[in-house]
Amino acid sequence: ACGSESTSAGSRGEPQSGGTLTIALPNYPEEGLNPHLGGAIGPTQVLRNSFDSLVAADYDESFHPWLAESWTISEDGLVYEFKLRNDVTFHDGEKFDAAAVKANFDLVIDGQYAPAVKNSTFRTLKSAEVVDDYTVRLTQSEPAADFLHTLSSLQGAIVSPKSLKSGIRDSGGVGLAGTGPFILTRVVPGQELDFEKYKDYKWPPGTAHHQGAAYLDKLVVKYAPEPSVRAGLLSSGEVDAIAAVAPNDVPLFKDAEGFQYEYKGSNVAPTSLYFNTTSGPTKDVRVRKALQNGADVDALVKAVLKDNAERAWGIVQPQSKFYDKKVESAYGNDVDLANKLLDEAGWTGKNGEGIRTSTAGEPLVVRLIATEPVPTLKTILEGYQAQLRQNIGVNVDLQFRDEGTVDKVRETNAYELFPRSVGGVYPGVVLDKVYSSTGAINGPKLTDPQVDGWLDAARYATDEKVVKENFDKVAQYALIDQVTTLPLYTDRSSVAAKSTVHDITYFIDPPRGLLNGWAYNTWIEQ
Amino acid sequence: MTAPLLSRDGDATRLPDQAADTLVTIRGLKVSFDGVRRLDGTHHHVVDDVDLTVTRGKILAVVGESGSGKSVTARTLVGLAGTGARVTARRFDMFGEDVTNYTERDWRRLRGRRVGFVLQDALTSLDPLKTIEQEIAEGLDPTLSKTGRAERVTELLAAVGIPEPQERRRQYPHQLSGGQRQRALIASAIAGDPGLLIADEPTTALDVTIQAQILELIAGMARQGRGVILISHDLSVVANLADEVLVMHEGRIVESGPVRQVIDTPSHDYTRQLIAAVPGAHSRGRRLALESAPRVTTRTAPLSDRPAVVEVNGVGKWYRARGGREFRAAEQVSFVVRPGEIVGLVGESGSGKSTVAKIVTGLLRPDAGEVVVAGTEWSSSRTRRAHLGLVQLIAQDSLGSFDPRYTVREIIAETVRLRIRDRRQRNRRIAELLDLVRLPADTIDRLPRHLSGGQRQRVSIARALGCEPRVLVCDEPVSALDVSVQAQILDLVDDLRAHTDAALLFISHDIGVIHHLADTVLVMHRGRIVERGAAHEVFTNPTDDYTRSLISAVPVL
Amino acid sequence: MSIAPPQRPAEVDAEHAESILQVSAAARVSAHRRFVARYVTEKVLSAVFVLWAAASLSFLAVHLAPGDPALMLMGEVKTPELRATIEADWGLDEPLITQYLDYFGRLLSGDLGYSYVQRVPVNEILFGPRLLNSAKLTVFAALLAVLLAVVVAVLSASRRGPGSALLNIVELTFASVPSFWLGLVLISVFAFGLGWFPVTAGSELQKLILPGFTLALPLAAVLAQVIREGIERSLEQPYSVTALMRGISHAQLKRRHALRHSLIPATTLAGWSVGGMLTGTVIVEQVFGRSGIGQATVTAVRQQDIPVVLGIALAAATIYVLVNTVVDILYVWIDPRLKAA
Amino acid sequence: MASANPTLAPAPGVIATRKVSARLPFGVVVSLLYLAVLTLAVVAPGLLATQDPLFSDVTRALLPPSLHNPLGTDHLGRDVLTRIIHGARYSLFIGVASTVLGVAVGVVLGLVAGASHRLVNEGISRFFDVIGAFPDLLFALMLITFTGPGTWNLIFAIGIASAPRYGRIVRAETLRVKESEYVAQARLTLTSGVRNAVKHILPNALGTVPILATLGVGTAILGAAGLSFLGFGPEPPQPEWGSMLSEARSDLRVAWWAGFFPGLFITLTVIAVSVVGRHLQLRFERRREA
Ligand SMILES: Nc1ncnc2c1ncn2[C@@H]1O[C@H](COP(=O)(O)OP(=O)(O)OP(=O)(O)O)[C@@H](O)[C@H]1O
Ligand SMILES: Nc1ncnc2c1ncn2[C@@H]1O[C@H](COP(=O)(O)OP(=O)(O)OP(=O)(O)O)[C@@H](O)[C@H]1O
Ligand SMILES: [Mg+2]
Ligand SMILES: [Mg+2]
Repeated sequence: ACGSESTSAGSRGEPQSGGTLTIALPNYPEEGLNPHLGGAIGPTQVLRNSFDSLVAADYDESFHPWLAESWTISEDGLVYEFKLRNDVTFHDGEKFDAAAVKANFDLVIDGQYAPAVKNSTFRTLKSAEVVDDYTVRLTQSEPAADFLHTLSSLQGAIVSPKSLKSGIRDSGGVGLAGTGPFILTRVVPGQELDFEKYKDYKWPPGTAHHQGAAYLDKLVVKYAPEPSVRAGLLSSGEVDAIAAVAPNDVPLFKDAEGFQYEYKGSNVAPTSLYFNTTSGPTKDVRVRKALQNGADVDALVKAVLKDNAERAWGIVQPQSKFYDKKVESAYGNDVDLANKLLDEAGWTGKNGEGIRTSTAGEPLVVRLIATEPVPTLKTILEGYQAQLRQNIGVNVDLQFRDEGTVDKVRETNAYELFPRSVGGVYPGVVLDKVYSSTGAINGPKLTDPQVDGWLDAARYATDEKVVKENFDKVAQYALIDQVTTLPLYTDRSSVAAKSTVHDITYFIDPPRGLLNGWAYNTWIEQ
Repeated sequence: MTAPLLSRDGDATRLPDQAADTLVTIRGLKVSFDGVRRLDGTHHHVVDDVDLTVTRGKILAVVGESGSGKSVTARTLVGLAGTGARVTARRFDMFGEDVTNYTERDWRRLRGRRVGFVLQDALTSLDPLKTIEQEIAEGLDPTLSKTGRAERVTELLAAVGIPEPQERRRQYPHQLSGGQRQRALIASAIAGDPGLLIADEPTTALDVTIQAQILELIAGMARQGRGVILISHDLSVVANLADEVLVMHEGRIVESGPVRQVIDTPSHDYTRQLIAAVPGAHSRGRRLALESAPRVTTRTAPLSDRPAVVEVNGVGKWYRARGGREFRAAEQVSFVVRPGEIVGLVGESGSGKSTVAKIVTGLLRPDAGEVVVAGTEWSSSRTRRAHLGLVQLIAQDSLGSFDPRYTVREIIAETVRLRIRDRRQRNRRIAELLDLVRLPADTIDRLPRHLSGGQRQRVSIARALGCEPRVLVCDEPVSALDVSVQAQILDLVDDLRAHTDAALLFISHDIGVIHHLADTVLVMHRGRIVERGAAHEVFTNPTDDYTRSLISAVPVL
Repeated sequence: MSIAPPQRPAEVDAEHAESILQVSAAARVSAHRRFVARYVTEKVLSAVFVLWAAASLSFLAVHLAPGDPALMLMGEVKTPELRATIEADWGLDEPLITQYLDYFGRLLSGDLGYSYVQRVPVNEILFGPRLLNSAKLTVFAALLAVLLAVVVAVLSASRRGPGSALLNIVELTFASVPSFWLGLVLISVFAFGLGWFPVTAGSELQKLILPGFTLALPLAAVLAQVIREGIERSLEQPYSVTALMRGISHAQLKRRHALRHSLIPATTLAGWSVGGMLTGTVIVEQVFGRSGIGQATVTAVRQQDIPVVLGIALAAATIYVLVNTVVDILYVWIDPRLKAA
Repeated sequence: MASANPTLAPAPGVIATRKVSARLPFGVVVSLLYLAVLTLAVVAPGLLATQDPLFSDVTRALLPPSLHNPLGTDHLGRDVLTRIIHGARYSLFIGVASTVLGVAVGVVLGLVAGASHRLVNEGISRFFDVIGAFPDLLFALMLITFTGPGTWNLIFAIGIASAPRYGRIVRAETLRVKESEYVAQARLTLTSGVRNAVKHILPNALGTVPILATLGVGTAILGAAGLSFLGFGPEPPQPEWGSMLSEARSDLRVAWWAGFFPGLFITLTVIAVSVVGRHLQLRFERRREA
């Protein structure tokens, strides 16, 4: 389902070795250069070039061997046993073995090292044991459907235990050794990362297109936060490739002579607008439904975000096997209906600015609290805001606050609308966070035992069909019956490059569609 | 600053060449400025039809009141008449060369090397950021070696009579006294050994004793065979020095000739007026300004009979100087002023005159002694406030003593208000006061900065009279004014005595002014009163050495 | 904005200095030394005071702001473990005065604290290559600005005509254009349009040129105006006319006399310029994707990384105070009259 | 360049044609006209723009300038000209409000410092030094770290950061006026120091404030634009120029108009304000020197 258009990667000629690839990315990994700590998403992903994980995920959410040759999962889903490759050496010459893996996971679940990671991504991991030199056993406290996803992510990367004992453990950087196809050789904080080919590399993931060392001799990653600057850098030939192409810059490269443009959709949950069911006007389901129908989100996403995002319809990703196509166009963009609903809900007046008022004369204002404006989200929200005002006379009070304030606002229930793309790869985890009464990011503020029931049922089901049935019920509830959610769009990661660069889609990481600039498969026509 | 365009008037006929002793020959010089025109749009000639001849070894003096065109004339001689200047002349020869077609480059060759120029503003004519040596060296041959340069500078400084020239040359202008600065300036002007020296008011800002020295220095320059043009607004300054004098008035030369002839038998009204306006021993009891109304009354009763209104008893004031040393600005100062009496206070700059004035007015609290005004202890602010308006001050810088936002009316109202509460009456009184100081009625709603210096001083006097003070302290009220304007103000002050019976403390560094006006004189030197007595007595028969040197330095007509 | 603008002595003071000048040359030299020593000491002490107060202000900002200091210091990701670490690091359970003294102890030993967001000592964020990068940029831009300003001012001073009017408009525009906008325009034209200067490729100097100009142009515009005004004012002074009377040319006059005078008002702007530079880097580094203190600032503010923000603020204040103190001391050299004050 | 005595009134019947007493320089006239139009936009934007600044039609996004949209449309299909006209209110408001805040704080503290005895004077000047030691925008950023973004916080941050600039000048002026001859003279006629302060010191010390404030508005507008660029600007959909400009910058390569015109208006406004401010300053200085 992920749209890959234009010239297909690697179609022209035999891959050639050698050369330096310079790529411009938007944001430098300010959180540091330690793969464990850098967060599940975001700029740290570029470290994928240096760090391998035990397993590799593919777009279809199937898993492939990587540092682990094979693995078994116990019946109860608690014990994972990995058979490791025995020919792997860290960049610093250390041997990769079960002890190294154990050392990594022991550290990760130690609260001191990475409390945030321990409490979220690895919350279910209980212990790691060495079975023999090349066999390691990971035990969980409760079954977690997304554990392999976790292991395949950058946070599951295996770092040389020796370098983990050095002073740069927390901040990362040159010297923190992984097993990846490239070695980080130079760091200019905030500006540039240089990688060199790891000549002895011969353990690519099962998803890779070739074997042995990477094609490129060098990979230079530069950072340019301004989209127009990035576009300029590529057009003027200063860099070979850029990522995160601004929607309006796409025509500069897509189908343009000498350039290519690629994008991949993300498998992370769609960015959605959650309606608070416990505060203000949105307590009324009719108002919520009006808010869901009052804007033509479809047109907005297409016109404004262009190739940068795809309209989202469901509460799970379209790429997911749990996605149900029938949600598409099942709701939304019915302005008449929205107006009728608001009339019914008692918002019949109009004030001087064209905003609906209650019989008591109060204007219909809904507070929308968003974090730090990401350009895409900001644009869509602004467009949504404008449409609601024009179409149905609702004043959306758009506020951008920092993460901490947003948390506080959610705690104090001082909002009606809350946009978020909830992190997590496995849909169950995401839905839990959003809709369960104990969910960490329960934007709609639901406390419906019925919903909790469906979510539990999905969690403990082993049969995928049962899981899907329950997900569908939640979807029906959230989108149609109780109208707690308006899915907006799914992010796409985009890259553009000179046409001499081949296989640039691998800069985008499956299955999340995250940008990581993974250059193992990439080669340059000499 | 572009080089002035010099063009010769059409019908000019060249005079036969004069002797080689003639340095400058100018006939029919006219200067006007682009930005300044008459109301009918024609050029206003700031310098109009001036003839001028400078001879080697002779001093030519140019006198005239402020704005008469003296400086412009002088500056035309070096091609720096000013921005937008238009210069024309029938004849303009310098050092035997016709300069009519001089380019800026030609002029530059002339400046410094053939004509040395000492500018009017002595205190600010040396670059404060350069040492004396750097300044003087600018006029020297640039190829001179460093030591050669230093030697030459030392020589020059010694030649103009600066002590310790070896040391001084490395100092900055602010480290020199006014007189020394003026000398250094002259040294820099003669550095290129010019044949002609032009000194534009070289002594205006200086004390009489120093003035005398500088004038002597300039006379020496002429004796060495240079031609000298000496510009001054004060006839008495040039009287004993110059060979020839030109009197300028509104851009024209109204009289010229050998200096004694002009002073003794002036032929032009303006010259007569100028001479009459010079205050001094000869003018006591006379009007200075010829057009002033005749004296109102003459004093009759002997002053010493009347009780003093101001008693200053052993007053002292000390400041903390640099390095924590104590500096005594005034010490053991005692005197009295009686109603209707004018007490003159003279002394050189820094002798403590203003300090005394401030203490008497109560603006400064003395560190020792006391001031009693009309029986009230005046140094305490409480008693002073109870008798507001008893003492008034006329400052030297009248503009600075006016709130810049106030009109003449508001300024005068400040004091009048103390005596008259009713608004209508007050306005009438203000009009009266304006009339008294002979200010046109239409000045009443103007801002002082739009008035001339003399008019401002009148406003200041009117304000002081507004509350009918019993004591009037005048701190150098005329030192910034032209002689003719000064004459009017002095006449006015003289009238006050008759009109108001106020006690006057009149401060000036100009002995002539004090001699002309005061009944009693106090001579101050380094914070102390070194001599006192009836004015005529003190000035004709000084007992103190300092007083004597002061008086001998005063130029007389 | 300079710290305590130096007092200009009134002209008259010099006259009264006469009696003091009668002392021997040796005494004069030592008096001069003593004056300079006292002046410098005064300036340094006042700088130290300002820095102390600035540091205290930062401390107060954390402790007096509403809310829990530990929560504030954490950044966006808040966990109990982190809280415990912070409480231990900052000694938050101890009395405020102890904390304050500790804080100062750490500052004095050069420790600006720890960034719980980036998990590195603040020092490492500030004083690594970032500082070097920013220093390169600002020093380059400062030199460029001064050079441009002086050349433009000297060449254009006391000239009237269409050229000077145009120049005035150009200067005003540079001084009034938002700097990020200027940066983007410069990039579009010179990097992408004409291809003269690369943004990220090329030698270090090449990379400096565009951001350097972005930072320098607005500053140069203001400086040029101030210097020109100073020159023109100085050209009207009697000493300038006197100098002309010695036969020097106008060009020499401007160079030898007027320029130095114009530096006096221009150096007063040094503080302002430093401030402008420091904030300019925040924006310019963002536009050009240069790493540096400015970029670190924006990131830290976004991430609510208070220790880093405070560290940067303190560092900026220190630089600012240092530069201003140096400038104040330089005044003695530029303007000898100060010694008479 | 003559050392002509400046206090000299010209001879009777002579006028100085070069003195620009009554006539305003051309630049000032143009600036004032521009500011007048801007004021109109602030007071009655509806008179200048007939469209709705918030009306968005995404199908008409990023259209180049045309008859219907003289300055083109932005990324949400809103009319750029209309938004600029309506945005004048926000941009000027931010500029003026933060200046007013800075001036108010600066003037009060500066006056108190100038009028007080040594200790208070020293204390307040040091306070200015300390606040002034943090560069303006950095100090504003620091405040924003604590207060969060938003229009009011922006105004607060910029205002407080600029306060020392005004405070220092007011303090110096107060000291100067306090030492002036006319204040001394007034002591001879006024019954109390308070009266003197009210009648002479205050009005003269504050003479430069309106000028400083005028110049400060430009600086504040630029500061706000900078903060908008960094993402700490006012909240959408306010058509504030700084945020319009910074929003449009990613479209720079395909739709220059969406950002160029807001940028142009910021620049023009800052120029106009500083031209007027400098003219006032010049007149003030000339008056003081005369
Ligand atoms: N550059 C100039 N532009 C316009 N007018 C000028 C210029 N220089 C001098 N003037 C005018 O020319 C007249 C004569 O000036 P000048 O300086 O020669 O007077 P002065 O006799 O030297 O007076 P003072 O005794 O005050 O020095 C004055 O009215 C003055 O205003
Ligand atoms: N506030 C002060 N602090 C320190 N010294 C001062 C102060 N005021 C005056 N002096 C010194 O006291 C001395 C006397 O000053 P004063 O103003 O009374 O002199 P003056 O006779 O009026 O001189 P002038 O003729 O120049 O006006 C001078 O040496 C001056 O430097
Ligand atoms: Mg003159
Ligand atoms: Mg005096």
